[in-house]
Amino acid sequence: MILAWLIITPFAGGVLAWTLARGRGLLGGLASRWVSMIALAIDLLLVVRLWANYYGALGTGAFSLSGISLPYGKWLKELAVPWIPQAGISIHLAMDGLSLLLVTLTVVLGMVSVAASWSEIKDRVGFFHFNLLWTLSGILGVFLALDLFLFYFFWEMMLVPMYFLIAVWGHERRLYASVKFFIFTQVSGLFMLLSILGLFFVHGAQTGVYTFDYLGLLGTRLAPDTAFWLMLGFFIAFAVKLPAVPVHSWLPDAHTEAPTAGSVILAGLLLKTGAYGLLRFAVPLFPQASVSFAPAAMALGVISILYGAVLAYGQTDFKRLVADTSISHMGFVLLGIYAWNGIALQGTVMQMLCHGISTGMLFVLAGSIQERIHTRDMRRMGRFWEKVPVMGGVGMLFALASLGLPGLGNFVGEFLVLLGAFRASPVMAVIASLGLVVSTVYALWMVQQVFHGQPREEHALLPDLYPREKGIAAAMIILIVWLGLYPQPVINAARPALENLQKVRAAVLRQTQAEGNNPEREGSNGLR
Amino acid sequence: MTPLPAGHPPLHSAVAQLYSAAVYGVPVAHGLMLAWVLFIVGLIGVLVRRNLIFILMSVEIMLNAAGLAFIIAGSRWGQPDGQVMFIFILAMAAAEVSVGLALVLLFNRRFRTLDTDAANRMKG
Amino acid sequence: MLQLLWLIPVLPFAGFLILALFGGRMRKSAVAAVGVGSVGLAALVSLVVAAGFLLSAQNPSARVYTQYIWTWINIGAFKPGIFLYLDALSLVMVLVVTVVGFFIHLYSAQFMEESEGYGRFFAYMNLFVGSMLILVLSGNLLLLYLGWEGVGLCSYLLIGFWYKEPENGSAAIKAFVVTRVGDTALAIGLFLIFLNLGSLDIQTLMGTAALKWRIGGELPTLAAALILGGAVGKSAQLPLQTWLPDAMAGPTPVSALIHAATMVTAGVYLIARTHVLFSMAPRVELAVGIIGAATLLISSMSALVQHDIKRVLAYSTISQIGYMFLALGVGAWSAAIFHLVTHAFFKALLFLGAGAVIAGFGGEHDMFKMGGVRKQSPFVFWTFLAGACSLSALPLVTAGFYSKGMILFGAWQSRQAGFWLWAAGLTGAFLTSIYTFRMVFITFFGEARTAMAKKPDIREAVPLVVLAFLAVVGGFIGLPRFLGIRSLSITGFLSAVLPSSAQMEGQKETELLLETVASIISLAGIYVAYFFWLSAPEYSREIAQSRAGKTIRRFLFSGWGFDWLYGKLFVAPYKWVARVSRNDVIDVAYSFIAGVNRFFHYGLSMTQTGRVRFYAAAIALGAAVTITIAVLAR
Amino acid sequence: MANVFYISAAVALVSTMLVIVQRNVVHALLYLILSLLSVAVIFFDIGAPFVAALEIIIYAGAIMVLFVFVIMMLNLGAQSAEEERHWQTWGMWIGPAVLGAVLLADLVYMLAQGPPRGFFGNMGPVGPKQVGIALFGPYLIGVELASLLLLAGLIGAYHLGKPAKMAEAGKNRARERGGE
Repeated sequence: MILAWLIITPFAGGVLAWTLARGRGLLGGLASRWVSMIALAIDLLLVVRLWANYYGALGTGAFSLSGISLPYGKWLKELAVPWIPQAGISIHLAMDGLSLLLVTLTVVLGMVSVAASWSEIKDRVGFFHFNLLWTLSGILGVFLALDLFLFYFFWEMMLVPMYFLIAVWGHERRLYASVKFFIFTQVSGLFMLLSILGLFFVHGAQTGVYTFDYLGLLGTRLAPDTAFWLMLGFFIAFAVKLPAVPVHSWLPDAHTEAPTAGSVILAGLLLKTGAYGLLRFAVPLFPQASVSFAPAAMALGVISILYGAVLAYGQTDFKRLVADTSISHMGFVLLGIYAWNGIALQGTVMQMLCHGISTGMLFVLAGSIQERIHTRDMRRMGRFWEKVPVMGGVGMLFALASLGLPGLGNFVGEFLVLLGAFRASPVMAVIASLGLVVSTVYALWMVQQVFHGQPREEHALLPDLYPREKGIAAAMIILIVWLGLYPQPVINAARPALENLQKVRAAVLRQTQAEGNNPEREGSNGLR
Repeated sequence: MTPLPAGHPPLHSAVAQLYSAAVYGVPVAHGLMLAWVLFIVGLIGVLVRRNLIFILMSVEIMLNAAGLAFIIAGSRWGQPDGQVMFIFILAMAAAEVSVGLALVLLFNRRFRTLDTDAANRMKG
Repeated sequence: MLQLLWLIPVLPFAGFLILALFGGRMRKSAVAAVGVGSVGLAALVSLVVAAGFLLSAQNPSARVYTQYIWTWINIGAFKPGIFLYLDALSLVMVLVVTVVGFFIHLYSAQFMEESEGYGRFFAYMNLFVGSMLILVLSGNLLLLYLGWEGVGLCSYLLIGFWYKEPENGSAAIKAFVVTRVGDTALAIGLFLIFLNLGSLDIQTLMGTAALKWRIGGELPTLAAALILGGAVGKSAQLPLQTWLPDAMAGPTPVSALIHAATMVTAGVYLIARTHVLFSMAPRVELAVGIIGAATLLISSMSALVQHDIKRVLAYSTISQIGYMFLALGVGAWSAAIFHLVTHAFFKALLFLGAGAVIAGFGGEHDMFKMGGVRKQSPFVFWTFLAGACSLSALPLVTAGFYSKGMILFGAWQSRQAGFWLWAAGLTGAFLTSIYTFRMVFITFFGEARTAMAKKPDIREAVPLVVLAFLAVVGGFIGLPRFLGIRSLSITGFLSAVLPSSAQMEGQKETELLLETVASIISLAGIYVAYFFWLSAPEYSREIAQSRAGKTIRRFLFSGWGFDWLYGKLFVAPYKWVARVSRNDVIDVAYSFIAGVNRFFHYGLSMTQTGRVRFYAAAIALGAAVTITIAVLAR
Repeated sequence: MANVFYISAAVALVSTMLVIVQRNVVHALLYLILSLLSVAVIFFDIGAPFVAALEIIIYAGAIMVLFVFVIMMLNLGAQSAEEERHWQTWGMWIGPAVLGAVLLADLVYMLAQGPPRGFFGNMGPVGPKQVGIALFGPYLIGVELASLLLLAGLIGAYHLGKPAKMAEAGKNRARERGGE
């Protein structure tokens, strides 16, 4: 039940925040801010309790680290309630280490985004927090749902409030950006829906059991062609969210135009849902197809890494630059998932968390700069270090995190991904390693433009970070340094889920090998 | 050869058919032609006139022409169905005219004219 | 006493943290106390540790002390720990880093007093010392990589310390990016090594490599080449040397500490650390030697024509590291480390002396605008001269003489291309003494063109004296064997870690002969410099004015056009690509789809005139067309 | 019999054409009534006496009277005829005339291809009784629908015809609600 509360709390908090703020002016706004903060704080308490459960379970051995007998047999917490039993739909939530990590990230970044918009949002405060919390609630649902129908429900549920966040409180080109965001995610979501339905019917026709339940659908036997197309539906949806290169172009616009909280949630969490979807659904549901698709996906990842970095270097808009770096960083995630070995997968998880923190913080900084000087154009900045040394220091630190400096979390992620990818495909890993060089170029270029060099415009009012912002920054710094120097808790928590993925791959490889001996099946396998 | 409807006087021969045509009937083609031409005239009226009342009148002409076609067809077979259809058309015309004329009043009140071209606010 | 080892890197880090968090609000004296004190304490601790190390065992050279702190990452097979590894090699490095570092910190306490960002400066410097100590003390390659990137970062931060000048910023970025290219090669090398040897623990992997790989095989060659890539980047060797001259944009103590004494020699340390891999890859080892030889020639020629005193020293640094690479390439590992140590002393001294001169002339870097310092500040002159003599390997009395002699002897004895490498080294030695004394004569002799405003006080003087002393006597730890004194031998001390190659045990007569030749060459170089720049400057002017002279001069001045080449080859294309794809080329495809939609949208909405008769006409027309088609198609 | 048809047809055609060219609304209305009357004659002639009566009573009677009422309410007279003269230009006739010609050509072509065979008006009258039986037999649903339609027309006309003030007030209320 705690899982349901995790989702319901922000959901209800959002409604309450909206109701409180209606027609009550400033006071109502303050009330809705506090309500949101408290709702998320309650969630944080729940998360803390879950961590306590997790460590407790470690102690008793009920949830062991080293291995689980059945695939996904044991969850840290599970909740299954029938919803529409006629169609095989149930409210099935479950949490393992991977979800726990991402849920933690969601709640933390949620609090950060509420704090970051404390003084930024002055207009329709109640509705803003309503949307913010509903998005978070949808994201939490995505990270917890095990029923494909429910998953799709949450998947769509996080989009609409996000659309409003961009469209109502965004910057100059908000309508363009929000519509683009919505079309991309919606259309790709429809592909996934098609795939879900396809899988539902294929499985039903095969076994007579029509169910949307993930555990039921796992291991459905599919013809290679069917599997490929169904997998592609999932992959497109997740690749758009991730985003991977040919379908990334919604991201820079959406991130740039969104308000700070929106950017933080987009970069920190929404992108992670794509990666999580790949890890949880696309790959395990279609292992065979994924194995054969892996080289292409890795190539996409590599292209994303380099292309995102090149794009980032060309930008003059601070937020757009940061947004483009997200493409680059999430390219590592894609590469790691499809490199598909223990090291790369661990790197993927690390990269997801650290990217959430570092990019989230950069967006918070971008927001606070924009709040002060009302522009994001780096050509109008320069030599800010002189006036705002604390902000400069924080910006420098997170720029360094973004370029993958050892000692900060992103390095662990990137290094592990590349190390794993090197095992899978040395050529791709070497090309992807160029990402380390180009990321240096854009990160330092950004610092140079904003904090160093010539002041290109006089900004009379440029106060340094306020205590609230300093608090956010301190928390984020501690997190990123901790993850950089002692990532072991994350690695341990994610291990069971990732080990299962490896088992899936090993099974596929065994099967392929067995089929390879059978000359009749060879032709069909040879194609992909 | 379609079977003759009930109540139709028997046709003895081709000669008899010709005779009855000459004495009792009009070729269907002529009736339909009349209906068609009336319809076209109404259509031209709709397209040409800008005055809303004229347009409504032209619509009436077109409806009437359609009704005429039904009557002629019913008469061809000696069946009541054509007349039934005409009654439906009549009912529809009545409803249309009542709403249409109310709109005319409203239109005049809003735009102080009956020129339909004055009301082009729904431009896309 | 060895248990204190962890304190050595932690102390500077603690200094960094204090200064980073509270540096803005502290008084300058407090800042200096923390900044200098933390490194001073680290130096003290390292002396204590060294004493413990030397006294604790019968044969200190073979002793190894490890301190496991925590497991960094643990993913089944991949389990790099954060642990410190102290052996003779790292002890030498730790001593160099902390002691030289301490004196440079002390010097900076005065040097940087006028500059703003005093706290920031010491924070970065402490961070640097900490990272450098991690680099040299690390027991596994991943932790070494952390220190490696950390020093690169500090180099970037300190080159761009005076951030208000955009040129400093671009020099800093250039330094970071160029070294990052090498770092990336190193990272790939780490992947390769881990996946093939199953460990990043340096001692383990060297043991496994010796067992699993055969000499000259493909994998050891590749691994060594990739490590070499990293070393080349960090140590500013061909082809990644271009960043170092620009790095002189940083404050002078930074140049002394980072870009002369410690960080740039990290590549040498890395190769010496992983020497087993290099001995298994003879072709790469030869490449190391060739790179070293080529670099030392190219950069010492460039040093000949520079105006900026710091750029002379920068090119000189590149070429001296070239010597170390040369030594590594011929398997004279301990000679390389020996030269590293003496170079740290005399080059730091030279930079600090140059800094004093520059500060005296109010920030003027151009040697030709100085002159006559000998009279105005004899103290600076004598210390600088000690360094210059050491650099140009003045026979017998300087440290540089012994270390360079050892390298040349090693090269001569080498089986692979020995003679040519030796000849290159000798030519380099000749050029070295020319450009060194050119610098000395121009700066310190002649009449003063400007008056020196500022003289060093005690905080600057002490480091100068101490380093001058070390630059002179530092060589006595590696006396050539023909002198017959074997009490203090760095070769012997390092022998357990770095096996002295068999050929080093060659004939004493050859060694004596070679040393004599080298001495003559060095003296000849000094004479040439004396002739052209002091006794008969008109000749040098004439040569410089001639057409060919001008062209060659420009070519050498620009560092052999490498910057130009890389600009055309990498920077400009990259910028072009970035500019072209700025608005996201791929997005154009989507914009096209959207555009087609919009076109139809506009087309259709044009029909939305709002005129009833138009709609009626459209209906009628459609009906007419439909009917016509139906009729005709019957 | 046939003669009556042709004569009435001619009257209907001519009067209808006059309807659409008139400038004065009232004149046009009178011609329209004439056209409807002649069509009623045709109905009567070809054996549909019931609808002939309906045509006269409802069309020519009720509906046209509605028109007259509206024209009176709008007080259209000489100046509206003047307006009409402004609006009507020769050029305006071209397009619709061409369109009509095309449709006419379709008809002629179709007839030339093969005219529908058969005659009408020779079957004797189909009286109101038969019509009533058909109407309330197989077409009952249609009657119900027609009644609904008339009701809707009634309500719609009532709503639209409400005095301006009430409509305005309603709109303002709506605006307040929406703009909140």
